[in-house]
Amino acid sequence: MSIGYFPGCSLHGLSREYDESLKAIAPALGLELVEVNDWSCCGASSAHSSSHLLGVALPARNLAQAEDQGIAEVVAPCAACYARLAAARHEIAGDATLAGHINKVLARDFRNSVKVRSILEVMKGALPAIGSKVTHPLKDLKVACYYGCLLVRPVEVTGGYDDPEDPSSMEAVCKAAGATPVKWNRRLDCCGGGLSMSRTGSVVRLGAAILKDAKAAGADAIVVACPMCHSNLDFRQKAMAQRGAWDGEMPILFLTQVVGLAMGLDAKALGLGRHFVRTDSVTTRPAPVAAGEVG
Amino acid sequence: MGSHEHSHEHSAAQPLATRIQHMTGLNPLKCYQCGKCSAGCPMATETTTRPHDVMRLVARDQLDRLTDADGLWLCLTCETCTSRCPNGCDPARTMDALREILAARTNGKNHNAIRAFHRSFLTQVRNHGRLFEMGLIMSYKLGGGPMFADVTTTPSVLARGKLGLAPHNVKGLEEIRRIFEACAAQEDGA
Amino acid sequence: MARIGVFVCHCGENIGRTVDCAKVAELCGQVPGVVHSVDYKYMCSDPGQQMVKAAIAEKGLTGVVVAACSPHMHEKTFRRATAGGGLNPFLCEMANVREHCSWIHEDRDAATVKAVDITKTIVEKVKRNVPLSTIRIPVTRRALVIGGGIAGIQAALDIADGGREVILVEKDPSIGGHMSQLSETFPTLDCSQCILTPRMVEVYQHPRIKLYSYSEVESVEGYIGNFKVKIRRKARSIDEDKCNGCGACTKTCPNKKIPSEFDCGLGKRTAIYVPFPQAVPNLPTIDRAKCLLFMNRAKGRPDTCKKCAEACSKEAIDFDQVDRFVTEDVGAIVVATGYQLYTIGKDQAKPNIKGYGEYGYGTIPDVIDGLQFERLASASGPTSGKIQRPSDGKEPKRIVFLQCIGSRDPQKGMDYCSKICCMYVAKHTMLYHHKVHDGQATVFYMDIRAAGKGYDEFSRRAIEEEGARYIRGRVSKMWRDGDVIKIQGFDTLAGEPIEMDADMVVLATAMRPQPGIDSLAQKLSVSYDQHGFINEAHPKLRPVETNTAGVYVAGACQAPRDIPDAVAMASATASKVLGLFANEMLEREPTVARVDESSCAGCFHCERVCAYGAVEHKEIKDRAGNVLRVIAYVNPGVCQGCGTCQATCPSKSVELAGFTDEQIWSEIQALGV
Amino acid sequence: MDSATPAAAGGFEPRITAFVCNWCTYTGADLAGTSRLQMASNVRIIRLPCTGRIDPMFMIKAFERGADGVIVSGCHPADCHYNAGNYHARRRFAIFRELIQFLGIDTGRITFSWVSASEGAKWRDIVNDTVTRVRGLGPFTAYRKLVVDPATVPAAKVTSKEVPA
Ligand SMILES: Cc1cc2nc3c(=O)[nH]c(=O)nc-3n(C[C@H](O)[C@H](O)[C@H](O)COP(=O)(O)OP(=O)(O)OC[C@H]3O[C@@H](n4cnc5c(N)ncnc54)[C@H](O)[C@@H]3O)c2cc1C
Ligand SMILES: Cc1cc2nc3c(=O)[nH]c(=O)nc-3n(C[C@H](O)[C@H](O)[C@H](O)COP(=O)(O)OP(=O)(O)OC[C@H]3O[C@@H](n4cnc5c(N)ncnc54)[C@H](O)[C@@H]3O)c2cc1C
Ligand code: SF4
Ligand code: SF4
Ligand code: SF4
Ligand code: SF4
Ligand code: SF4
Ligand code: SF4
Ligand code: SF4
Ligand code: SF4
Repeated sequence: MSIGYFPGCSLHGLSREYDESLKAIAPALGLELVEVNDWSCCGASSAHSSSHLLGVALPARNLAQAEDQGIAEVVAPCAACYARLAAARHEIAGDATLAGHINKVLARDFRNSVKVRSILEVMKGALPAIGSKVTHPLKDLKVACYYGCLLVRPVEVTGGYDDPEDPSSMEAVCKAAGATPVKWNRRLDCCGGGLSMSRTGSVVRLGAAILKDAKAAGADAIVVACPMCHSNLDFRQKAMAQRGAWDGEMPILFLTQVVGLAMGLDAKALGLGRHFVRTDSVTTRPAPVAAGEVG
Repeated sequence: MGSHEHSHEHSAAQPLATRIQHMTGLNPLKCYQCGKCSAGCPMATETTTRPHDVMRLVARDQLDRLTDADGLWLCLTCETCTSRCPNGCDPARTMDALREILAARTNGKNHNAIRAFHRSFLTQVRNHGRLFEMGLIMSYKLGGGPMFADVTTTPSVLARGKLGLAPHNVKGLEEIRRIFEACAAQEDGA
Repeated sequence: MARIGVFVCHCGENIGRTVDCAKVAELCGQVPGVVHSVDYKYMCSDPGQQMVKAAIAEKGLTGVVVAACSPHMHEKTFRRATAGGGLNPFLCEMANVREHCSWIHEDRDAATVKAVDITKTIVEKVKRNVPLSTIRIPVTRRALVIGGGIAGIQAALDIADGGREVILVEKDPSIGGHMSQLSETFPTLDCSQCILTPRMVEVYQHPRIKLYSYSEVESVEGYIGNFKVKIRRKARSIDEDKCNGCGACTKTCPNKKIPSEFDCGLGKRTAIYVPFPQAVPNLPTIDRAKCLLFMNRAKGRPDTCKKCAEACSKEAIDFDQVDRFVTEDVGAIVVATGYQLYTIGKDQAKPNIKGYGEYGYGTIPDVIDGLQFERLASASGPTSGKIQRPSDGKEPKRIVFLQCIGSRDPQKGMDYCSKICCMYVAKHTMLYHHKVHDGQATVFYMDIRAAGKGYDEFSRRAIEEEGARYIRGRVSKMWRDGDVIKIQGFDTLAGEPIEMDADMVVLATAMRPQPGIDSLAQKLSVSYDQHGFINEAHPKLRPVETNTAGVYVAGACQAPRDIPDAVAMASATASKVLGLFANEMLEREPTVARVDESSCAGCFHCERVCAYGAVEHKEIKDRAGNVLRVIAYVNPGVCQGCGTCQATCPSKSVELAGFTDEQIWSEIQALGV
Repeated sequence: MDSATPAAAGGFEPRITAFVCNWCTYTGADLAGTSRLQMASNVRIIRLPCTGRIDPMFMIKAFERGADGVIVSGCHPADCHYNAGNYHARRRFAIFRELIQFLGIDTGRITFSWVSASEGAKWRDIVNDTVTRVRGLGPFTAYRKLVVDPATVPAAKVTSKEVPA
């Protein structure tokens, strides 16, 4: 299946391992990723905090690019980009006046025809393919699947591909990769999202609570599907430790990396070396990856 | 009757709730102050104006008091409040609308650090079409943000190949600038 | 030739101020066929009515038009006066020049012109009115009560005590409804069973009440005074005449682990069971879905168990019993099918009801609902009245109640307030504090709605004297951490977030109508609201009648109701039913449809659009008895006079008395230029 | 003419005929009266038991007799006093709409609405809105073309189509 690909700024910057790992597993999942031509920033929370119209117009430009390219649906691996693109599509579809404004602002004839999918939705659709490609099942790996805020809510925007209060798609993907999802309580709590830079204290408080809960539930690693969640939970562990809020080392894996490992892909190819918290505890497990391959 | 009007035109004489309704299509007066939004808000322990307070101040037409409301600027836009509100009030969207109304106001405390961040962010997008993270960090600091607390870690970020040093410009920059201008014109025309 | 009298009323100043009544009388007097046209200050006063009577006699009127208020106000008055004057009352109509004219316009000229128009249309109509006589239909003076909760029980007893026979149909094995599950009841805290069981027994023993338990209404035909009801008596697998209720069978049944409906899943029952000790009738029932023998039969295997039959000395067990049908003729029906609670789980019957994922969708074992708490608190319950939590049987020291779950929540449940939960939560905190002296009850609420005699005092007592801690705010999320339940809420009065640990949580879930209420309502042709509650005919003035004549409603199937409300409604329906039964014959307005037999083509479009099933098939035979044609016949007893058939009939062969095509065409004609 | 609506200072004043059901809209209009809600005086009400009784031919006839606009109003969909009469009416009117367009009547001259017994204010708004709208459309002059023999009008076809098979 060919699907439009909107990497978003983070996947080209802070979280390029997400991009790398997704591209690494895509062929095996039968996904042909067609990057949206000359895509631009979705505006993230800054745009819609400043101007509603801007918050819709920036993502709409990308949808328009995809539309011009003949792309029917687009996947945005970053949860924030996904939320912005999906919200823009949803709002334009429900509001003819807004649609008119957007067409004027973009100065092109935009039909709002491109469907927006989250990475979870796409991976859920590829479950059979994942199952058949797993060669190194992540046996005995206990994972805490972390959804954060924007992957499954609000349903009006997501279209309800998963339950907003009791989701299951990430667990299903991890199970297909042979891992064991733990039952824990903070998988829908916010990691601090956009305040990462401007208010580290909040991010430390929220992130530490998440890490502790996952640890208490016996998780060996937390699985995420969002670059922001990743940096708040991975990069910030050091700051948490400095502030005495957290004293462990919890590897944070992208869902795409989990699937890649189970397919026997090289840890380096999956960008696991780019993480701040070492992932050896996961990658050096005897079952999944042959020894010596860890970079 | 029928579909809600979506309009960016509002007169100052309009009650705030009506203004918000024009902007969001949702009636803030539906809020019955149950507090479920604030109960789940991850920032509720750090703010004094929680989502239900915001809804209350909107209903009471207290735009001035909202100017200083920390909750507006510390909101993580995590949508927890919105997805659990029994009445479909969408406090998160209401706060977006309020930030938009208040963007023009510079007086008051209103959390310059966060506004500075948003400004820097949008400047990056406007100038390059994409986020240039190094540039963001620099301009954010210059723009009034507190010293990047973890500046010591920046080299390690670079070492992991995570930050690009040179900005990457989008080809359709013209269009991006047009979007910004058109949006600004719309706001001004309001 | 028509001789119409027009009487224009001033209604004091009400009409006279904006309408020139004398002018109206004068102009209407010029209309062909009008032989008498006058105005008067108060037409409905005694002298006003006398004017009508006198004019009929003196001028030989063939029709009367009173230009005054709305026909909904005084049509009856003037039709009576017309009859008093010796003219058929249906030759009198009213022209509404008050509500539809003088009260809504200020311009005197325009209002006067309009009043003339209005009166002239009615004059033209009345010219074409024909004498009609009220319809008299016989009344079967027996009543059907559907649902054997407290509402149905009360209605049945009151009607039976009033001297009429009652058929009581209950779908479950026993009557009693939800009240039989309650422990003690607000606002007096008297024991529910103690006040209910005597009434249940009374029903059973009443010579004029016929009880069909474990039965359901299959179909309903007919109309007020003359319903024919088919009742399905579900196979109990017990011969009711032979069984003496000894209970030997239930003791031997090997399948003992079935969650008891009566105990809301907190207790267990056998496959052959009596739902609770005081059940009426006190007869066992085999739950075929759970009985080993029937489970084998369903798989095509030979009968095995039969332990119950072996234990029964009366040979009362009948594995081959089948559903039976009985038909009963009744003149009135009371619907009292009660409520169910919003389910805590994820799966809800209706798509707009979503359940609460943030509270764990009912996966935390120590989160229960109000009825489960009643069972825990009940001396006859699974824990003999000890408050123990389901997961480990421990006594919860910290119990938290969440109000308005599924109520007042348009996003996840119902937008209405369930009305009684504020009261039963207050009651639950008291029962809890009476039983767990070192425990603490906390309530998350939004408002306390305790409007009733002694109600607010009751809820205040729970707080002021019994120490329940009330926190104003909804809870956002709950999760299980070890064996405690974590609660994330907000105290909106103190303005601060709250995280709290609880050992047990009770959700005050919304009251909803019983499942299947819509199909029952359709059988009865009564309307129901978007939630499924039966609609009353008028929210203030006809609260226990429905929009179908002869069908009444009582208790929690009409809206959330507590016991006092349900009983009051039940007694009200009984008085309505007894009032109906006071006469042998029933009078009805003659606004009914009639088929022209010569032109009816027998297409039965009318039958298809009639919501009341009033259209029947009639055979036209020749002398030899051969059927020549089958045409439509409108049963005047059933027809409600909506006229839909007439607008639908392709050959204009059916006509609604009082609203014939000719009459309406002439009204339109009268408005022409 | 005696019954003509007084033209306000030479302006055109439309004549509107309203077909309303007895239980909901008629009562709602009564409530508007009891509440003294002032409204345009151009509307003349013809009371019927139910919108289900309304034959589309009535509306044609009203236009033929010089009405410039028509209002049809009954109970809300789930609220019909007769359970389903308004439902049949609705289906009938959907087809009727096509017919009137075919006859060359601007659909703007016809208002279909639901007014319950408690919606006096809604009735006032419908009256005022319709009068304003029809005033804008000007007098209806095409009615002479409409002079139809009721027997030849395809009312039968129109009505029979909506009957569920
Ligand atoms: C937790 C809780 C605590 C409460 N505490 C109190 C209290 O303290 N004081 C108080 O006043 N009220 C209390 N109530 C309210 C009380 O339960 C109701 O007011 C009362 O039971 C309503 O009676 P009912 O007869 O209308 O309905 P129900 O009790 O529901 O009875 C309806 C009966 O109809 C039967 N039925 C349903 N459908 C059909 C059908 N299609 N055909 C035949 N039979 C049918 C049912 O099986 C049932 O037997 C409480 C309610 C709850 C949930
Ligand atoms: C401000 C206000 C607004 C309201 N609005 C609403 C509303 O919008 N909707 C609603 O449903 N309800 C409303 N109500 C409530 C409504 O007025 C009452 O529910 C209703 O009038 C009660 O009727 P009743 O017959 O019981 O008593 P009453 O109306 O008080 O009638 C009692 C009658 O008994 C007579 N009487 C008294 N003593 C004797 C005696 N010893 N011998 C003979 N006759 C006697 C009195 O003269 C009186 O005529 C309102 C009430 C108030 C105060
Ligand atoms: S959850 Fe909704 S209704 Fe409740 S206080 Fe917040 S905004 Fe208001
Ligand atoms: S969106 Fe903002 S206000 Fe709402 S819960 Fe999240 S942080 Fe709080
Ligand atoms: S008949 Fe009607 S309008 Fe005339 S006085 Fe009586 S109430 Fe008033
Ligand atoms: S069926 Fe037989 S054993 Fe059971 S209660 Fe009746 S008489 Fe007793
Ligand atoms: S046959 Fe056996 S399982 Fe069935 S009811 Fe009788 S004793 Fe119980
Ligand atoms: S009665 Fe009380 S608890 Fe029940 S829905 Fe109403 S306000 Fe909520
Ligand atoms: S619709 Fe008319 S013609 Fe057809 S059966 Fe009914 S009355 Fe007869
Ligand atoms: S008037 Fe209405 S109720 Fe009577 S027969 Fe015709 S469709 Fe049925």
